[in-house]
Amino acid sequence: MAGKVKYACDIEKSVLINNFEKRGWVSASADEDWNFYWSSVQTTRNIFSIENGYRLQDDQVINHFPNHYELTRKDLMVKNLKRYRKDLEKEGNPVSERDEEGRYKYLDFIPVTFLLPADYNLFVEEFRKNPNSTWIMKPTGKARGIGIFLINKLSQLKKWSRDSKTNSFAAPSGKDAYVISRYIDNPLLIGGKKFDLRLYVLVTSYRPLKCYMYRLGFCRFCTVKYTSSTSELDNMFIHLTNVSIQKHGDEYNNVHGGKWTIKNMRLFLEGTRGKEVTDKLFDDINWLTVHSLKAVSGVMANDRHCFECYGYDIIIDNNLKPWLIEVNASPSLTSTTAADRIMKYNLINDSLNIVMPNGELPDVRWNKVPPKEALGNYDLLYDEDLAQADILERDTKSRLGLSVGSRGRDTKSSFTGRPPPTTWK
Amino acid sequence: MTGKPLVCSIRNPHPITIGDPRAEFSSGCAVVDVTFPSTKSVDIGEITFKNNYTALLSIKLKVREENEKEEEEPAESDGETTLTWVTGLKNVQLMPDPHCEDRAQSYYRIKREQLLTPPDNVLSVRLVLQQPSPVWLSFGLDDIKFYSPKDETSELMLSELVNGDMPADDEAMNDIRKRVKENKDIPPVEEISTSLQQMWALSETARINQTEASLGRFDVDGSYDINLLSYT
Amino acid sequence: MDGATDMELSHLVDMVTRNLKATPLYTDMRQAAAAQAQKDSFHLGDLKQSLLSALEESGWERKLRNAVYREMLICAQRELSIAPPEDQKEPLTYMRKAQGAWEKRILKSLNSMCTELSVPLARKRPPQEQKELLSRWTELGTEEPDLSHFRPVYAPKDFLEVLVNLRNPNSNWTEQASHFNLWGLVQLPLRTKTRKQLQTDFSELSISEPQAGVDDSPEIPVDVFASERTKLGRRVLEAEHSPLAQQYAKKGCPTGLRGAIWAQILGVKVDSVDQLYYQQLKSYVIHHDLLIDSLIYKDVKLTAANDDYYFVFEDLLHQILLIFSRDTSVLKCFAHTSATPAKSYIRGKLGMEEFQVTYPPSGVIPFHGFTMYAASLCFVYDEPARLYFVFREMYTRYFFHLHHMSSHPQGIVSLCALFESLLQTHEPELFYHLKGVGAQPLKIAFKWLMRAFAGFLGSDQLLLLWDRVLGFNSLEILSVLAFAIFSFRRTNLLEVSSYAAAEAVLSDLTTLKLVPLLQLALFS
Amino acid sequence: MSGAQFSMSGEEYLARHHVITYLEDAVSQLLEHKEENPRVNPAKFLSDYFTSVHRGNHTLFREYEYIKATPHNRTAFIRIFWKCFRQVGKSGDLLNAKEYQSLLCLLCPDFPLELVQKTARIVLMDDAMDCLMSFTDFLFAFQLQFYYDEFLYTASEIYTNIMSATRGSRDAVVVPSVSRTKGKPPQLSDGPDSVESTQFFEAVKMLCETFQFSHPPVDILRGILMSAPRVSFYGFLMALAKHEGINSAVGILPPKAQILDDTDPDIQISSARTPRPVSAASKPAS
Amino acid sequence: MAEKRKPASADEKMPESNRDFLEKSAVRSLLRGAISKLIENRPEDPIAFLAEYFDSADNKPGSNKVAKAHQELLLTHHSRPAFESNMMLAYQILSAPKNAKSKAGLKGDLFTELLTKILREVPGEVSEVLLKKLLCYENEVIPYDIFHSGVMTCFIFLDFYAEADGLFTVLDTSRKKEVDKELCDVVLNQLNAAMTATKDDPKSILEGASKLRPDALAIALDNAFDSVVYDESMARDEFVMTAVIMFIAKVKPLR
Repeated sequence: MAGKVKYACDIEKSVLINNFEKRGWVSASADEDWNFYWSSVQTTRNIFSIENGYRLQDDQVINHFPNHYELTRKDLMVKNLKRYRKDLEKEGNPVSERDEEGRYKYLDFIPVTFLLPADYNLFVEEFRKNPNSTWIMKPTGKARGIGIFLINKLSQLKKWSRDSKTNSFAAPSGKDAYVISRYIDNPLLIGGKKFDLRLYVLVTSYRPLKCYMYRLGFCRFCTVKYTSSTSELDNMFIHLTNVSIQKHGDEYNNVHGGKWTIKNMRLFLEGTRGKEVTDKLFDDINWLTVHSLKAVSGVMANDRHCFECYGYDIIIDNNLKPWLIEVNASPSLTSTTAADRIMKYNLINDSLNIVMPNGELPDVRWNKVPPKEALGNYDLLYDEDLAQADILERDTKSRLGLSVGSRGRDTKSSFTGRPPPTTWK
Repeated sequence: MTGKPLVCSIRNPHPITIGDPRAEFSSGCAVVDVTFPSTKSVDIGEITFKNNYTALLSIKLKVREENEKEEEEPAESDGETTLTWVTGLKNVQLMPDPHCEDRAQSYYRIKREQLLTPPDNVLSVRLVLQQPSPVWLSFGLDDIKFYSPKDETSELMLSELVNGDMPADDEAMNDIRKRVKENKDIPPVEEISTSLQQMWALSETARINQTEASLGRFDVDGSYDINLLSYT
Repeated sequence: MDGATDMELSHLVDMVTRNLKATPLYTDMRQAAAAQAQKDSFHLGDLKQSLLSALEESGWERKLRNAVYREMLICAQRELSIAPPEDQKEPLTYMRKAQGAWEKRILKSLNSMCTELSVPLARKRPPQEQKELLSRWTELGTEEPDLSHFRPVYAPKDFLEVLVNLRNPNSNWTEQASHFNLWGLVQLPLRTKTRKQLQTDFSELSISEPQAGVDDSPEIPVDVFASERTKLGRRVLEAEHSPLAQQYAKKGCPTGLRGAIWAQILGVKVDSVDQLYYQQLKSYVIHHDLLIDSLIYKDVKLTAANDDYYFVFEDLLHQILLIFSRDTSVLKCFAHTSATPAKSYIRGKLGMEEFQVTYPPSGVIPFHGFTMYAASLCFVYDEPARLYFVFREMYTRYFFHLHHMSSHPQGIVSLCALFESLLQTHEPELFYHLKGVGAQPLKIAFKWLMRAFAGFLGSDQLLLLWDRVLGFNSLEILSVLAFAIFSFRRTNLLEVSSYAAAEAVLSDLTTLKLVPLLQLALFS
Repeated sequence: MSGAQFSMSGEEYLARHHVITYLEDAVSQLLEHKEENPRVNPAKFLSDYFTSVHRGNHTLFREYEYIKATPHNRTAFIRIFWKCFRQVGKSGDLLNAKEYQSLLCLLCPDFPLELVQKTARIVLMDDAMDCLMSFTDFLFAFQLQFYYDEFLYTASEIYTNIMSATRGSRDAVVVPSVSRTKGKPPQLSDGPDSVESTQFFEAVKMLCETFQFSHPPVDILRGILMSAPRVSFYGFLMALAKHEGINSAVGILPPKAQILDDTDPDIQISSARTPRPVSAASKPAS
Repeated sequence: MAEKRKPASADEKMPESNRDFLEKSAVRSLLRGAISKLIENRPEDPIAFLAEYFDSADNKPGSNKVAKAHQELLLTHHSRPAFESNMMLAYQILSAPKNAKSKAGLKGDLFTELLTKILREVPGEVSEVLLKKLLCYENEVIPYDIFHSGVMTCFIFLDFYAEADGLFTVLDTSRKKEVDKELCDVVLNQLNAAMTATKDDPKSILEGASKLRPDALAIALDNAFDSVVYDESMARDEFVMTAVIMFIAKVKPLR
């Protein structure tokens, strides 16, 4: 058979097609024997579903893991993460250490979250502890801020459940279930505006874990001034930064689309807050990414044919602590601005270079360690093979070092906070 | 420098041409002659002028020699014989680079100390201007002024001040004093005077104590309503 | 006359002391001295001596030295002179005339804008409006008034036009050809530095010297230089000595220290009084509504708000630019340039001396792109007052020169001349080619110069550039950079055959790395 | 404000107002006070101290040395004495020296008898020392004696010198010695006990010009001494004591007439003695 | 109490404990401060002064800043050198931040309050004319030299006012509480002439002064009085007010 790579594609996005064609690949339909499939999550699920006994060949690669939702569905992510912590605690791993208030020292990187209606009572209990806190409701299944709303009174929640009953979609069939999580009400503001981070993380394997962080992430800004006053609660634009929502705000500017490069953010933070804290922030972000992946690596069906490019949504509070909000399996490839388009084109390009070395026919038995120069704008984030078993050991030691350091404002020690350099930088 | 400049007549710069004066070629050299009308010679304290594209300046002074006897009658005999030319300045650079604007129109002040010979008993001055660069259409010096070393004006000013609007002769003053004293509905003048002077002194102290500093206001008593800008 | 006489010197001293007496430093120091004198250790005998040493130890002497240094910089231009005021502002008559005419043009267009839109130049806001404005002070960017009728008073190209037409009535054309380029647009016999001179002036930039902006880049794995640099920087800051900080900046500042270093160079330390003054200016903004405000608003919208580097700072920019327009202390810098602020009279008081006012209070009428001067500073300072005072200082020291006609070596005219002479002497082929295809280099470079590259370079690179401006206390580096960019892109430029094409080649400078460019241009 | 206080040196100024005396005393008081309650607030304490000094109620129960230390203290004490024991005068009781001393000791534990006796001499013209005295007489004599103590002593010296001079040898010229020779005051011996008023006056006048302690106004002295050709020492003292001018000169007691009135002293006095605030409207000293 | 005690001057004889007590409780510096202030200001009643001084030394909360500043300014006459440093102290008192979170620095509101307080000695209608020129908006920051010139002007004004008042009494030979208008006009005109004449240069200052010398005055009066005297008269208030206006005319308005 010819050396040409045949690709199939569910999503007709120029950034994809251009990349494929640049490599001289030829289009193929989903049911032909393609080598590379950029599919929707649906398709992937079907392909791997038991009923159709379809088996992928060694020369076939697809862009999702069969049960990616373990990470990308809010409820499941929370569940997995909680379990991950428990396990670490059981094996008495120092990483799982807790502080006085019983919060995790190093693994406390997602806002307190409950599943609704399942954990309703737990939530009420938590809510009662500090009644004037704000919470955010998200449908577990959906992305891009669909069906999201804020509450700061139990009554609002009750009302909602009543309504939803009448609309008869309260059936806690996981899919329509909601998560309610503590709203980060002290977000870092730049120019008085709230924003969140969109980072791209490429995973080529879960066992052993191999993942890459994309350098060209960006901040997504609210176009409306941030105010924590509850009267503004209904104004979604203040609180939600997903571009797809922002687009509806009449403030939306299509030159920059409210997107600000990570590079700019770094420059700003270093300039106004100092280098040490900024470095620490970025270390912490890498740290939480790695552990969010480790948390699911156990349950994830580690199919050798699969890779996945996740969109990480992170909010930074004004103490420069990053909070993981959610992970998207199929980050939007629609480009809002010219710059955006270039960025996304490169994203796909660099991703392909890693999973499909030199754009040749894939062979899934390949151990997936691309040469450094092939990484493009990706940085190796973590490679379990390289970071040997003892690393966790060392790693945790250093984490402790960090904990001391960060308390003692000793900045140098924050560098020891990262897993060893073999993994990133 | 206080005081008025000395009166003198200044001729326009006269270009020095070589050969046929009608020839285009300009030697880049010109002279300005200054003469002091007063038959008696003057002492010069300083010279000020505004440069006008002159690169180099020399100054020659026509002075009367010290040994000159005064009773000798003035005018004609005063002329050529007993009078000598001395050099005050030699090729002082007014423009660092003759081809460039730099200091081409700057003001200059030349103090007597800077002159090679003390400019005393001067009858006339000759300014020799040079501009080697052909870049400029014309060159010269503008508002040239000569000042005498000290201005003698001030003293007489004071004297006339102190008894400004007083009657010249004393007895006139005296019977004024008398009349005022006798006038019963005029209280003692001295008392009034001291009191007035006190008040005047106070107002002066107040004036001196006023600051130049500004609060940064731009309005005039609370109003900053403007319709249009003024062109002047 | 060269060699400042004692007279001039004493005059300078007087001026400095007078200015200093007006500052809180004076009172504070006196108080400190008194406090010291109360100490046991003091004996009347050596009072003076021990007092001096005490003040030195307690850091006052250093504070004073910095203050004096700062005053000197400002007073330096104003040495005692017999020249009439207008000559002290600008010696060249034709330059003065040109500037005057240009200002008149600006006035005209402002006035006509007023009449067309039938809005006053300035008016007091009704109380309700004041409240409303106050309430949304921190989100001025969000409310969208209709500014479609407002247009920038002028843009760089308008100003360039005027510069291009500057002529010295006394210059002899036929002759000048032999002495001066006739290629360039600036046709004035201004003295410009040669590359040799620049090399000595900017010797710290030479390749042999390690530079922030190259040697601290993350690509270099072990950032030894960076950490060394930072250590040194910390020590400089402790020393609290402006000239030291200035020397340090010549090689660029680490991002983390830049804010502090710049503040030290500029002598800006925002104490509570400054904070109050900032509030005072704010209240002025609240009280009066100016036509200028709309222009500022428009400019922010047109530039920063549309720029993917700076849009996040939109609200901040509105605040400080409005405040800037109300700050009469800016007027000081008109004392020593050809420019004069616009004048007007309170309504109904036309022609009455005591009712004459300057407009706007700061005397500065923004042009298209003015905002960018401030925008870049937002990456260094986020506290509004601090941001403001640094901006004001930067403006009055540097940017001010970039949009007035003068023969000042830092003035925009000289900078253009420098750029052209550099390009003509060292890239004659390129210059000739571009000129041939109707793409006069200055036509493209002018907006860079006029905006000190703000909004053209990448934000980090721009800050590295301004490090040097502050460090060498000179804007000439701008001309050098402009020249550097041209020669760096020469191969592409030599291929273009139209102005548009040339502009396209030079449209995106965000990818350029500043320091290597400068080094290339100066030392290769 | 008369610029006077600026013409003298700082030390002179302080001395003139006995500032150091008070500051020193204040500190020692403070230290003493501190013994009982260590948590004392010095500033507060000092402020209170000087307020009371200013009001003149600071001498109560203080040791004699202090009471005597400054003219202000003396007047303050005289005033207290008067305020406390007016009743005695009102009731019209007559007391002898010893009894008066015991009264004084109630206010100042170590008040010396000697001074009381000197006072008695004035009232009783130097005889029948244990006679009874009216409160008023005693009060004014006491005021004179206590306030002008140093002056009276020197005056008596002068007096004796003149006496001995006129009596004995012919050296009439008398140089009053201002120096205080220790020991008892010279005994005034028998014989025609009086001197020539003019001569005595001249001497006393000279004394006043140079004297560093407070002394009665010269013209009052003149008034008294010029009234008669000759004067006896105690006659002279008696006259001084009774002289209204002296009372007002000391300026602490109300005029004799109202000395026993019941009006609260503080009102009239304080209104009379409130320190004039340095008025901004006064002329510059230039 | 009765036992005699050595005055505290004898430091060395003091038990050590006392010494340290005086040190730590800062009594020494307190006293030193007191004495130097005394020497500086030479008040007529030093005792009252000291009481006042120590009282403000232990500053209890709620003490009114303006009052304190005013006190400080009243310590000595403005013609005395000490006044300068008192002025600075006053400025610092006023500049002290109101509370923990408010900013240090003097703003228009307090400044206005102070000036009004200083001027309360003169009748309202008089003071308000001056204040119109000196007052600031409440949110304007007052730099020291504005403060200085404002305060100076007020105090000098008080003197001027008193002087003018006194002058009237001089003129009012027949204690009729009113003076011949002619006379007043002459006097005032002379004064005005002198005041308006003076510029900065020494000549004109002399010129101004000369107008007020007895002879000059005499002449003026003489001229005035041999002209016909129609008997109008001027009351105290009017006279003083006219003088005051002249003074105020020379006060620069704030910018």
